[in-house]
Amino acid sequence: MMKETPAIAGLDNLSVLVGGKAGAGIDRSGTILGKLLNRLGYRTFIYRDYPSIIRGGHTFSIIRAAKDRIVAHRDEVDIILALDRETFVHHQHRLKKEGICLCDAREKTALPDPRAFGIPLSEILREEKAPAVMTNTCMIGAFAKATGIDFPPLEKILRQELRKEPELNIKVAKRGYDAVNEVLTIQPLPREVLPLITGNEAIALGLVRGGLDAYLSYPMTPTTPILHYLAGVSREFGLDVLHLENEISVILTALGYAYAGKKAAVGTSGGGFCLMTEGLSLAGMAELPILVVLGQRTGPSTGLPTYSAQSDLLFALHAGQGEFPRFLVAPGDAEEAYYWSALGLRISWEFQIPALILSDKNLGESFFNFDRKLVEDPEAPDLLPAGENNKPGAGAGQDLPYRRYELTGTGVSPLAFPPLAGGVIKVNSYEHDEAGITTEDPRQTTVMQEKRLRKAEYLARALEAVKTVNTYEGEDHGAHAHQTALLCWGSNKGPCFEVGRRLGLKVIQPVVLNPFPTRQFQQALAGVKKLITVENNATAQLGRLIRNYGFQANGEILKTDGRAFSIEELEKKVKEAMA
Amino acid sequence: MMKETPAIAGLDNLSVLVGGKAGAGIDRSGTILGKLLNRLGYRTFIYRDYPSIIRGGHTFSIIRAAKDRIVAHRDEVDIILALDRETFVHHQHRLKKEGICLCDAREKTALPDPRAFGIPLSEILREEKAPAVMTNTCMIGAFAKATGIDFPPLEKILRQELRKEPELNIKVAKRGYDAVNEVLTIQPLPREVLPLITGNEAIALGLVRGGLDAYLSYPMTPTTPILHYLAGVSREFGLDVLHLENEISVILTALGYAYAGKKAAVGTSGGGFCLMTEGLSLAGMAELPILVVLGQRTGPSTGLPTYSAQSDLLFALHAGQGEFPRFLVAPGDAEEAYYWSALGLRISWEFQIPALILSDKNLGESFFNFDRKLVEDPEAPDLLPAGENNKPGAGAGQDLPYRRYELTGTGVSPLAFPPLAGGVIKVNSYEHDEAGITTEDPRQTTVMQEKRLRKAEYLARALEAVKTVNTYEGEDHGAHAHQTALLCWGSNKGPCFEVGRRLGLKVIQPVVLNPFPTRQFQQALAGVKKLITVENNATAQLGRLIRNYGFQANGEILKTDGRAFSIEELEKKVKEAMA
Amino acid sequence: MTAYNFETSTPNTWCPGCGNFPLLNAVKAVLQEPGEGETPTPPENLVLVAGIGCHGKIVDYLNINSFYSIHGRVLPVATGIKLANPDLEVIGFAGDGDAYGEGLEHLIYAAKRNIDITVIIHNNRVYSLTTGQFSPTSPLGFPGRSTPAGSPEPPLNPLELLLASGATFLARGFSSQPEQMKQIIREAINHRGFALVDILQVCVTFFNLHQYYAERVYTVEDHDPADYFQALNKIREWDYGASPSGTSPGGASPGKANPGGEEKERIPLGILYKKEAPTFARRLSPAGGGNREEATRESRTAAKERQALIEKILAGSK
Amino acid sequence: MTAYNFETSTPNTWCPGCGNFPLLNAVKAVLQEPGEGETPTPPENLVLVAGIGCHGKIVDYLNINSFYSIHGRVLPVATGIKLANPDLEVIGFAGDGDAYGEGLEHLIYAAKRNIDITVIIHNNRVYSLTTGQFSPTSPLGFPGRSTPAGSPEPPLNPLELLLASGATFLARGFSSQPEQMKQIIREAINHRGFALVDILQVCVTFFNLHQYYAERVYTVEDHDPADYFQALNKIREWDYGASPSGTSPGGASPGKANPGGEEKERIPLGILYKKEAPTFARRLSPAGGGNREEATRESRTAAKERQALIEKILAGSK
Ligand SMILES: Cc1ncc(C[n+]2csc(CCOP(=O)(O)OP(=O)(O)O)c2C)c(N)n1
Ligand SMILES: Cc1ncc(C[n+]2csc(CCOP(=O)(O)OP(=O)(O)O)c2C)c(N)n1
Ligand code: SF4
Ligand code: SF4
Ligand SMILES: [Mg+2]
Ligand SMILES: [Mg+2]
Repeated sequence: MMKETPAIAGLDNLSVLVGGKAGAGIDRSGTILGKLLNRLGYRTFIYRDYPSIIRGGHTFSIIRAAKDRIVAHRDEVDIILALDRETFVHHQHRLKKEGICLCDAREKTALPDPRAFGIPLSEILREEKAPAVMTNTCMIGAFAKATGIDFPPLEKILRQELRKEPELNIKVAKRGYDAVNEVLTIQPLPREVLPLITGNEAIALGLVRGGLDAYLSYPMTPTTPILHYLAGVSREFGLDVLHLENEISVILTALGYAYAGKKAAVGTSGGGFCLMTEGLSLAGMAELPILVVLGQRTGPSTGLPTYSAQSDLLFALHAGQGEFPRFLVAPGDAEEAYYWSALGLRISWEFQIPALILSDKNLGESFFNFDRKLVEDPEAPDLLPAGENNKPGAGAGQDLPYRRYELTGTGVSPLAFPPLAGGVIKVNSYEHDEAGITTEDPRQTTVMQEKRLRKAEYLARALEAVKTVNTYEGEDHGAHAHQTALLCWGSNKGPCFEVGRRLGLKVIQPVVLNPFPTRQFQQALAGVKKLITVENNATAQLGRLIRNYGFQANGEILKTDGRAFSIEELEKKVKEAMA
Repeated sequence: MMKETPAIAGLDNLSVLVGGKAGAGIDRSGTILGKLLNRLGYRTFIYRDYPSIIRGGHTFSIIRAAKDRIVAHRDEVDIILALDRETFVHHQHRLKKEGICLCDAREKTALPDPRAFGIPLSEILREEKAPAVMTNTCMIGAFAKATGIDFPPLEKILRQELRKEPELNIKVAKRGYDAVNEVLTIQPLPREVLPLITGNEAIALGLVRGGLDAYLSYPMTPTTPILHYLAGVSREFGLDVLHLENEISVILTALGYAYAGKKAAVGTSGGGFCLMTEGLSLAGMAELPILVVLGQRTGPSTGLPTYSAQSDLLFALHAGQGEFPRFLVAPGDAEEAYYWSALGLRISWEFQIPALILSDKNLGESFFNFDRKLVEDPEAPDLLPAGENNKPGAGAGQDLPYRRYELTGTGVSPLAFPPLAGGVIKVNSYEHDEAGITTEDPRQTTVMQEKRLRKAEYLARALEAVKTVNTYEGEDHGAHAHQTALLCWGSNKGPCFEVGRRLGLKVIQPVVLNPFPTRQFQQALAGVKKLITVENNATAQLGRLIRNYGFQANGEILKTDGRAFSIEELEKKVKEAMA
Repeated sequence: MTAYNFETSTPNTWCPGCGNFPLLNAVKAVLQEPGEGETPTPPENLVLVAGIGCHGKIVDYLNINSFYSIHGRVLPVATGIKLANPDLEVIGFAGDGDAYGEGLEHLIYAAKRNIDITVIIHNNRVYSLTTGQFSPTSPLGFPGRSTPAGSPEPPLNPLELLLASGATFLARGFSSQPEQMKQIIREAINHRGFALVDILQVCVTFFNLHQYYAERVYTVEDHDPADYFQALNKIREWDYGASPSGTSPGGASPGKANPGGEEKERIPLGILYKKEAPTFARRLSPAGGGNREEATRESRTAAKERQALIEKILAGSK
Repeated sequence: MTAYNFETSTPNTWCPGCGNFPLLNAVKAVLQEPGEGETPTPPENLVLVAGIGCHGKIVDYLNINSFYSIHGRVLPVATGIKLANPDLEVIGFAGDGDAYGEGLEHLIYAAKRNIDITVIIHNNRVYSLTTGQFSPTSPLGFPGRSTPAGSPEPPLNPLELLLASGATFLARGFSSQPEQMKQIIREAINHRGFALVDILQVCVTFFNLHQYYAERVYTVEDHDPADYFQALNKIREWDYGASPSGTSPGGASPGKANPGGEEKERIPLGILYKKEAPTFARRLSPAGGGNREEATRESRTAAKERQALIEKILAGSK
């Protein structure tokens, strides 16, 4: 069927695009393809692009596999698996000159491109009386053969991933497999295979690792998958996972859990976060621990619900009336998502403050390799100075009458939960005295305000012992290359690190954004003459934030169309910015 | 009854404190006393301090009258009118050595202070069979006599202010009047009497002046009085004034009004504003005009509901997911409140963006003289460049099919309202095309984002023609006094201007806070070596904001106890900061 | 005169077979063809308001004034538009998650106030656009993606709730019965006051109840919708699957939830309640005891008069 | 054993004569003296939750665990506490503005879910702490400070609304009848499931209905609270002043609203509805069909097991 083997570029870097209509199973295909390449020992990354539409509308995933760790997608692809004609038309420009596109034989005539190869997908489906959604499976079978992958490993993955009608799926896949010739050979790499998980899964597991008792949410892209995931594992982990009537209820119910001593986290996106801000301020005043996962998407308002953005940094930093300390962290990949979710929950509880995990659609819904070895122990860092009477639970069994807001050196009061025999635990949204009783006294107000803000100072100190700013200095590609640095945060870590490596630039990624790690950031800037901030927003929010601490970016690369930076796009823009 | 006339300090500056239990009519007494002094031609200011309690709890007002315009209170008072013993005990320290305190004769024995004079208030009330709340009226009568004010003008005010049982009130007042001797004489000043209104009234009237059609609110201190006030005048002005089920409904209903072409404003405070942030972002995306009055009070959370703060500046600036232009202004006195409420409404409508009036409890609930001559015409400044097809209503009667989000040079699209014969008006919270139809296209997204942000640029240009930064340079009290400047915003204008005058310092007050008036601020800074920011918050929010624009404060005077700066307190702190 | 074109060129992205299609067509038909003896509302006087969910897309498909709002907030937006301009005919489209969940309070208040608008709920009893979680009207035990072990809460009966809230028009339709939908929607729009139409809208992708409904629905007859107790009884006849041992679709194990042999429950369709009562706007007006002068409202823009009045107020504040 | 001291030393700032005093005393008495044959809940197992309003101050006056929450959000906070620790006895105190206005949706959902908590509404039918605006239960025409020409909307009947929402215990008390309040509150606390007690709490400052109520209230007798229709009829007997021409206090012109000669309406007090139904927690548990293992919940802190499970999951994600 297929003509002779085209030459495909170095297998240290393969990109496969699978595309079709929303609802046609493109997402699932992406996962299967990703796992297939991952299990061969390649480092794998999957970028997912889908509209806010259940059926129809164009959806695609780009699966990238390479010898080295990668955390970004490329525009250029080696192989397109076109489940409909639109896919080829849309993405033709991405396909390498020597690339190939697999499509249904029916479509081939409409695609007069020598790189397109027809496979009798619909014919096979008709013969097997298989439903249309199995076109995917057939296509994946063809892909495996074309790239020289054995059928048994594919069969194993299909059995794991496709619970409905596995036999028919495998049959259809095999027919696809048999319908094409091998055009290139992807050699298995004999080395450790790493887990391939989404950022959302990493956050979910990190929260569990941090001791989560309850996850509460109202569905909202891009954090809905955390809700689904934790609902699925709630029994094993003994979690309460609740989908409530709206986001106001979500955060207030979570604060009820916290009061009763159970670690709760909530997940949402912009609009839902708006509704949580009043609860956030309550958490600040009442000193109740709470962890909020804020998944950013393209705004304002409903915006582009299934696309990404980094435009809520300053909102997250200032959300809620009045002034109170908060911890704000923006992980850049799966390992960071896991680590900081676990540590974030600890910070929230040890300092009795809200912690925010600032995620985005690209972080949450892309698939990343997860390398355990890169993850520090989230229980390791000591946070509060030893000897202070402020550990959770320290209130129980004291001599004194328990005072929920006892003044201490660090500002952190002993934390106890009902029932506390002989003690009364009062939390209060009004300004209050140490016992939690309402006050309007000016002195008391000032003292309590200071107490709460003191916690931020101690948190900043504690974080000195943790790596809060990542830097990367690749091989120097020129005399002064390292004098230029890319500044990035969140999911732009991947593209920036790869482009930095290619161009020999320094890359600086503050992971913790509040309290701002001024000292570590200062150190990272050593030797840097030109700092270019790379952000998915229109106003360079991180660029603006660092000015508060006396730093200044002198270049901006901004993108507001909801899509992730591809390597090529970013590289081009960086070169322009440097010129 | 009263012994010989004590010497009272210069009548160019009289302070009277009236205090008692919450619910005892203290507030009303303050107003009557203020009006009394005001009508004598003195410039008057009333500071009000009351707890979040309906009955009981200590409440007081300080009425200050002077020859020159004043917009702040002093700690030191000349006269205390003590409606209960607590008032004297609480405020004794404020009373000048040569001051006097009027109290009930019953209390006199318990107040062994030579400055205290007993008046048979309760005896009079008993004799007249008057209710306890009329103690106030009796006391005011005594005050008038003691200060040499004639009875008829007092009677007139009492008739206007006390609708319930005016005759009995007047009788009781007269008995109080007759029970004391004149101890000093407040001479009427033969000059124009100015209106005496609260900041909230000024905002309300400014909104009406700006063309308000509807005011929607859910009660929340300190903006509730705007709701009450506008409800009272709704008929005369033809306003819809609605108190709805919660703040979410308030802002969304207001956006419904805006869509239908009616100018709506809403008022709230921190917690309610939190609930409005999602609607604010919708207004940003859908380009619907809306004016929000945000009255700040002491936070976080419920905090001190009836006390003041300036701790929501950065929250107001960044509230709502995503990025969209907004107008943010913080008036400092009644004239500014009036002018900017009217102009703010215009800006909101001409640029189709949210406008926020950042008020606070001290601005909203204090009484200020209102000097018409100080107020520019809010209809005067041209905002949008001439010749652009972007005036409200410009859409009607066009040839083209109407497109709600037509791309224009300024980013401002022609605004039309249903019914529009032959045209369809679609607004959308999703990203959309020019016609308002949902899109997820990356290019379209970028173009529309730019369109919206372009409006901010044009707004910034328009505001160049308006005075957005106030400066005051008093007489120079020393060689380099003007090299030090006080930076302030909102209700701190009053104390800073007075202290600046006393100490010969420059005072800089940016009224517009977003778009930040960089050029005017730069000009104001000319010659300034030391800039001290004066704020009612813990983190110097304006001090942080100006850093974004390359400016830097090098001193901070912060106050977080909910009370306004008094002149003495601020003067002391400024001297310390300068030392 | 050429007929007004109600279509937009926006590609429709609902799933093939989705119950939103017949609902869209019913709405279009009602707006296009006025009822007998009625004068049609001019198209420019129509305003549609939508929430966020699959249902909301309806406004992109209709060439009519619209406000594509945010999730859960159809009611306040529609209320604002109607109060601002009573000449507009305001129709809201909301999802069950949208109106019965996220923003339930507004629905109750719109009913309580008797705002003169029509709200059509695309009640597919699931969160569709967010890919299949249980909703306020999902049957107890529904295994959505957020409740894989089955939803732990019984559904609301929205019509019962709205009856208790003071709604003056309550009806139920079924997306597979277009003629009846048309008739109900037409009457809802004509009703003076708050009208809610709960459409059992089949979501073929996440909760395909087509067959289930087809076997159970019937149209009320000999029913006096003005009679509160008759209405209540009809409304309570079907409980949206609140009783796990009943015959509602338990989703998880429909067999168990609807044991063979037991009699199937019946789902009444049609106009279940209808009553005349003063609208909010009327109560605001002098005729209704309020002080909202329509005349003054018209002359709102008389800036000069306002200015004079402001000066008078200021002069009085000395 | 010395008796537990329920008092705090916080000065009480309610107005003299406020109906909150007898309500506070009733609560104190119930918590202090268990009913006949009951073992008292240990004081450390009690948790009070309050909203913002005059009512909320009650938690400052009781030396009991408390969460002084924000306006309108008593229900979710109470729900969270109860779900987190079922051993705690959770009692919410909310205002009418608070629970029937600002956060109404949560109340309906707490009823729908049958969360095992007790909520006491200080229903003074006015916003007191914000100095006298009309509330969700103010009579039509009430001249509050935001509605000087009279409120333009009829009140909700909260009990009717909650009955329609699935509440399993509904009662009404009157702040001037302390014994009955005690009895109702005691039964509400003992009820397994969601219990709401609507207390007609007299606000002497902004809406003094003492006399009005005193002339109309009566205690239900021969009433079967388990009978839905009996309950509904009792609940509908008084409409909180929804009908302007009726005999409810119209505030603006009480004379007109309550014309002499007409018979006065009657206001039933007591337990109006009571039914047993599985609680939310039970439905989450395996016994209720869910997968929430109490045993596992106890061992939640077994970090090691968790760690192992996480590793297993990761190993399976290759
Ligand atoms: C405040 C907020 N929370 C959550 C979402 C995400 N969201 C969009 S649609 C939807 C639910 C849709 O369900 P429904 O209202 O029943 O509409 P359907 O899709 O079933 O028509 C949710 C939760 C949102 N847009 N805004
Ligand atoms: C979000 C929010 N909006 C408004 C307020 C202001 N507020 C405080 S108490 C109250 C109303 C009180 O009425 P109700 O709940 O009936 O309690 P009551 O004072 O009558 O006991 C309001 C509106 C607030 N604290 N938070
Ligand atoms: S998901 Fe369901 S409601 Fe949404 S378009 Fe598809 S069938 Fe219709
Ligand atoms: S205002 Fe009313 S509710 Fe509040 S304390 Fe006074 S009497 Fe009680
Ligand atoms: Mg739905
Ligand atoms: Mg109340």
